Amino acid sequence: MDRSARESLLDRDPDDPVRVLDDDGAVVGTVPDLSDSRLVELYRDLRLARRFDARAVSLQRQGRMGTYPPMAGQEGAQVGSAYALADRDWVFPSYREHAVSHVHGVALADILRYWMGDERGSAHGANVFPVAVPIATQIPHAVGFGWAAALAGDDVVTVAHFGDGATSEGDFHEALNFAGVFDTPTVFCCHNNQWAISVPRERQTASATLAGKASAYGFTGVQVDGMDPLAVYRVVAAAVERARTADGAPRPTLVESLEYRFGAHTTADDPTVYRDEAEVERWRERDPIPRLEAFLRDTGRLDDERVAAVETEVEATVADAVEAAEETRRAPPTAMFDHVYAEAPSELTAQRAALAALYERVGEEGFE
Amino acid sequence: MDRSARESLLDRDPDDPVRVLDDDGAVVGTVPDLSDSRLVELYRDLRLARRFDARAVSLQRQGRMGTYPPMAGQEGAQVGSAYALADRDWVFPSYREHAVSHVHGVALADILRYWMGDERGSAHGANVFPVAVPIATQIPHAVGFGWAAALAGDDVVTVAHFGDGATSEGDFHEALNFAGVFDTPTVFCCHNNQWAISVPRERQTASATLAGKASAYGFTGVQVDGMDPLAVYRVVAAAVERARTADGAPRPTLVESLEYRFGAHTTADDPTVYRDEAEVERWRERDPIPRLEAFLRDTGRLDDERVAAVETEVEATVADAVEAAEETRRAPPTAMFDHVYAEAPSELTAQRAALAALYERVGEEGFE
Amino acid sequence: MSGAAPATSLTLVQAVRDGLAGELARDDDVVILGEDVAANGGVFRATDGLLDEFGPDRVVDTPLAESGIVGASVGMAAYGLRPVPEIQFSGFLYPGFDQLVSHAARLRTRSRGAVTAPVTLRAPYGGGIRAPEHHSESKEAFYAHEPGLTVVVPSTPRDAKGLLASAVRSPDPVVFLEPKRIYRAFREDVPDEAYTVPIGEATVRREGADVSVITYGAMTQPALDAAEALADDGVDTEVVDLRTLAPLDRETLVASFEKTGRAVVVHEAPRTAGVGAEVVAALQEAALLYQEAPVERVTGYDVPVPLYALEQFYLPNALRVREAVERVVSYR
Amino acid sequence: MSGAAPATSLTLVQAVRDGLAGELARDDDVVILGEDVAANGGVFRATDGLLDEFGPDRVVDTPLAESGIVGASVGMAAYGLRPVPEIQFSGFLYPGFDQLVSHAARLRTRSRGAVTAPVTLRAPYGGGIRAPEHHSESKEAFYAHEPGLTVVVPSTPRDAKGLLASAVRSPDPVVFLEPKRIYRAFREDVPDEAYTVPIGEATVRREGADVSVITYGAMTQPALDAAEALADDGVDTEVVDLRTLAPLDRETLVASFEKTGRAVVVHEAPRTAGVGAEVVAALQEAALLYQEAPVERVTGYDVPVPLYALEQFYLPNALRVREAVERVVSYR
Ligand SMILES: Cc1ncc(C[n+]2csc(CCOP(=O)(O)OP(=O)(O)O)c2C)c(N)n1
Ligand SMILES: Cc1ncc(C[n+]2csc(CCOP(=O)(O)OP(=O)(O)O)c2C)c(N)n1
Ligand SMILES: [Mg+2]
Ligand SMILES: [Mg+2]
Repeated sequence: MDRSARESLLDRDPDDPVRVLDDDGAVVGTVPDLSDSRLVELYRDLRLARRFDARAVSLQRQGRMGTYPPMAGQEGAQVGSAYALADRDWVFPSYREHAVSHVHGVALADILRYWMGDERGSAHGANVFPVAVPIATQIPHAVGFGWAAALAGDDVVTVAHFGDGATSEGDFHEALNFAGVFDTPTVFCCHNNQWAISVPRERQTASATLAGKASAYGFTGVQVDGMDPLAVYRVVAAAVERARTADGAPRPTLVESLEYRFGAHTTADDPTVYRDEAEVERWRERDPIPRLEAFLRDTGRLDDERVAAVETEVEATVADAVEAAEETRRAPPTAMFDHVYAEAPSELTAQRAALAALYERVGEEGFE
Repeated sequence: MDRSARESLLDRDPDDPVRVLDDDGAVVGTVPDLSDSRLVELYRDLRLARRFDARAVSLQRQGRMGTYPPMAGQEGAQVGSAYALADRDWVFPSYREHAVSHVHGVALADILRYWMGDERGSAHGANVFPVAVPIATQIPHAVGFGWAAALAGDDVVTVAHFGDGATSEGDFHEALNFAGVFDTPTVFCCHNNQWAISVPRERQTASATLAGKASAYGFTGVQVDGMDPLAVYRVVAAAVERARTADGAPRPTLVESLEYRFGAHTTADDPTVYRDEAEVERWRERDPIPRLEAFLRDTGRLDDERVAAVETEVEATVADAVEAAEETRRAPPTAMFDHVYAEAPSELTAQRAALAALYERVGEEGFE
Repeated sequence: MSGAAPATSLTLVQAVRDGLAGELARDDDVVILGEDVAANGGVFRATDGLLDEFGPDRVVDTPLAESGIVGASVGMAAYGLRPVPEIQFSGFLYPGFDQLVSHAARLRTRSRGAVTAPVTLRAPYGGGIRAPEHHSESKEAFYAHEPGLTVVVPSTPRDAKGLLASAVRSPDPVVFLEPKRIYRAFREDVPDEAYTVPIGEATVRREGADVSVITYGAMTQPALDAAEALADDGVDTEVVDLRTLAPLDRETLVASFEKTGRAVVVHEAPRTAGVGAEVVAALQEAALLYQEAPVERVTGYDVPVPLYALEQFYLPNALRVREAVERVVSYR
Repeated sequence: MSGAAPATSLTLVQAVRDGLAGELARDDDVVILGEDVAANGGVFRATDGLLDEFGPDRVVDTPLAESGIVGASVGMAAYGLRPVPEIQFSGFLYPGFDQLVSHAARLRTRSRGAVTAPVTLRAPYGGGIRAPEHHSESKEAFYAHEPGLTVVVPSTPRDAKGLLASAVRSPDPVVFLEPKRIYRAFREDVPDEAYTVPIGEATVRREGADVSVITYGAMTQPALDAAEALADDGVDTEVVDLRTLAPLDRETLVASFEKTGRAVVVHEAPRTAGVGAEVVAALQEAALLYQEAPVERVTGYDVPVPLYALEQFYLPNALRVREAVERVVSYR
């Protein structure tokens, strides 16, 4: 994208969201320059994310997995933003960005392992930081990591993902301020899904928009229709480009992606307590999947046959991931002593030995 | 002030500072509606603050007081803002707002006591919160306190004072965000004295102004010439009025007061290491005291005789305060056990008794 | 609390809710604030229905900002309210740690009593519910080490309600840690009317002559289970529930130790520099002459609480308590 | 460190500066960041001249935001740098506490070693310089209680430089607390070239047969002074300087206690749940059979450090150590 196109895309009023498709999938903006096959892959990844999510919720319901935060409704923003990255870029997710992580290289089985209570799910080797559960705390990591890359002269952009609620935390503020002062190559991707558990966006902050908060840090904030994967792709791609040192004057960008979570905050949450079914229905009409599907069908990139093939592929991929995750042998109890320090101090070695001996002696039953 | 006057004063571009006097004391804005005697008192308080400050620095140099943070250069903003308050309002100072505190009711001797290492200096009984040393931490207190007053239906405005550096802290962000969401009756008075110890304003944040940060919280931010006590008075008075519940729709305001500290950050600091003498000289030309004095003389409110009387009065007031502070008998060592809890737990009583017995036995010398 | 007083069988979290409702009704100055406490009634339902009952000025959903919550609470308390902020999980208290230790804990001493911060900071804490990372911490030692703070951990529904009432009425800031593992583990008859259980007093949950098990919170039940099992083997175990960690009721635990001469301290927090270390130090300071065996500590290990697949191996259980007691009583 | 190696007589803070310069020169990945560390050279001059020597990419003034400093350092370290953030005073670390305990301490375990945070967090700490409120805290127990953190407190210039080098090179996050009271209290010959003093090893500063005084940091000197005075009275005092608080060198302190059977632990932090409690617990766990008297703790009181007019009465001194030792050695 040339400089002026990027500027017109990013440097607009913070309350003028970028769109490419309307709610029915008709083109209302510039379609990004992605090949046909890439566009169909994007569609496939949306379907994969949706299927994965449903399966994860059902695993939790069946007691085969712990608490899980679903992403249904938000796949468009997740997949669209991930498509905008180079492999060498790094993603700093919250707990909900399963699809971002997967597209950026984390195996679905590893994502499941993590939510099955196994730290090894975070040893995935992809350029994705381990999930941060404490809200907003990953944002300074993204800034520091990108800053370090820039100091080293490496061409690495970092993308921090977080929610609307996260903008209220001090860490959001401190991190964006650092990014502005040090011009770190960072994109701040705020998934404004309208709710922070039960607190609606309007009660989270009196700011007119979240995008507008960027001006407090001296850089650009832009809104995008987060239910429109092509729009998110375009905006994040432009922001990534602006963050790249290659461009001469790297600058961070805050992207406010307007989204909605269709489901519960987590499997432990009951959203009917605090929000209206009618609101959910309104947002469901903007579901990114049928929208992109309509566009792809209308433009001849997708037909019933390909959709069916995608469905089959997605089903198999998810089934394989669940199987792989469930086949993983539980780590031995003493694994909790690994990796606390690079080398275990003697006290820890002694504690480990005590647990090992006890487990040896009493087995699983001793710990029920 | 009527609503529209207040709006024109507060709701302007955040980089268009309000001024009343120019650098030479000539009127360039609306002179606030203060009686002649009140204006002269204001002048007196500026002089008092300046004198107090010099004396405090010299006490520190002589080893009669600990580390002290001087305010020279910033008296205009301090005294001007304090004049805008009703007695029932509450001030939440940082460590530098000696003049705000004094004008709002804290005896100078108590201020000295505090900096002489005696907690009793903070038991002053005025509507001034005890000094907060950790940066920005007093801002949420001001918000919570004002919020509580509003919940109780009491007409109390809270004013938080802090520096330019403080705007980088998470507490600044969280507090202003709360104020915006809950419409607390709070005025945020940011003393942008251009430096946070050795870090200049431009390296503190890439934000164009500090005032502009208010938009991230959904309320107004305004710049004022902080070396112009009349301008600060006007702006803070307008902000206080807007914060008063009496007005129907109370709203917080962020005031960025453009100032300069003439001296060191504290008596432990050497500013020549990090800043130019030329810069100091430029700002000295905007010294609030000669500026206000010129205005008062030009408008016939002040003459040599009154100035001399003010000098004498100020000298005596400061001397009395120093004497009173130095005459204070040191608290007994066991005073450290008072007020940790409302009622001392038995362990603390035992520790207290041990110290008392030791002190009784070995006296001061035992503790050298 | 006479036997005839009307009572309802409640879980611990219901007792907390009941206690909060009682304090809100008793004193108009009591205000609840936090993330998801109002419309949602709290993620554990500890504030369920309170918004409807007391309105949006008394039960307030805040933005997602712990330092803001604690800091605003300090300001509210200084004005004269009795704020009862909830931190959703104790593992998320740290962004508000500065406001807690630098201000809530210090305002009284800083101002020589002129300005105070009677805040009751509630947080579910501890492990055992198969929750995600940062949802299972036990860092009560941080708070117990900070002068000016009171730290309370209830272990039964009845205590939860009564201790919470004491906390809300306390002139000092209280960190009130609720062991979420036993939020719904069992029920107890809890008096309907308001009552207080005094802060600063440990209680003997089970009397015994041979050995003292000193514990609190969710570990009380495994300690009692171990004591039952030990009784079958002829070991008569006393179980002391601290209830308040700061100020610590040294008298009660020393008295128990003077009787038994042997002790095991149990907590799920990491061992090193935990509250158990203080208990051991207190016992040997006051009662070395009674001591017949090293005091053992049965605790969480010095590792971050593992994700839930291994959590059961991290948490102390009745078996570990029992084996420690056996070692301690057989020590010669 | 042969006797012939060139050395310079330095204060502790100069040794810190020297150590930082050495590490910056040795490894391009070392980066210093913090408030006033660059242009100003640090409020205690611990980074004096480093900006000029190593440039603005290696020595960085940050905005005034501790969570930002610690959090960005975690990110930098994960990328592969060796950040050495300075927190201006340890009492201002708390806004960054969450990033320290929830991330720096946990990243390794969370990712099974895939992503780590070798951050060396330096902070001047402790009292004794007549500073304002919040400038005199000793809360090392907070950090010692957090699994994954290493906590170091030097007590001499030579150790300061060598321990700092070890910290910077450590693959784990280190909280490096510098006792500011002795920043300039005395000088010592410090080797000019780089060297390391191992983390995790206590040292015996003075050998003695009758009683062990176990301490660290600024309290080492009063402990040694007390030992000298006690020697005149025929009490032969051993002084153990822990140097590293986590992981604790239990072996060395237990060995000393097994020799003497009597001990006094000294620190200026508040007593309750301080590091001293852990030391007492460790001693009686490992060596109860050697114990001839209760271990005494000479510590700061359980109160916030008073403003400086009373600070001298708060801080342990040689007299208090000496009297405690006398009680302990005369205990029968
Ligand atoms: C520091 C911290 N405080 C509280 C929580 C509990 N919590 C988990 S998710 C959540 C809401 C987050 O809302 P938002 O940032 O909008 O993200 P979303 O869940 O909507 O994706 C809260 C309060 C937490 N994880 N971390
Ligand atoms: C949380 C915290 N971090 C660091 C410090 C040390 N410190 C004291 S004053 C200061 C600079 C403050 O600058 P600013 O906010 O501009 O106020 P000013 O001193 O200029 O009035 C710093 C870093 C502190 N007091 N509190
Ligand atoms: Mg959200
Ligand atoms: Mg400043």
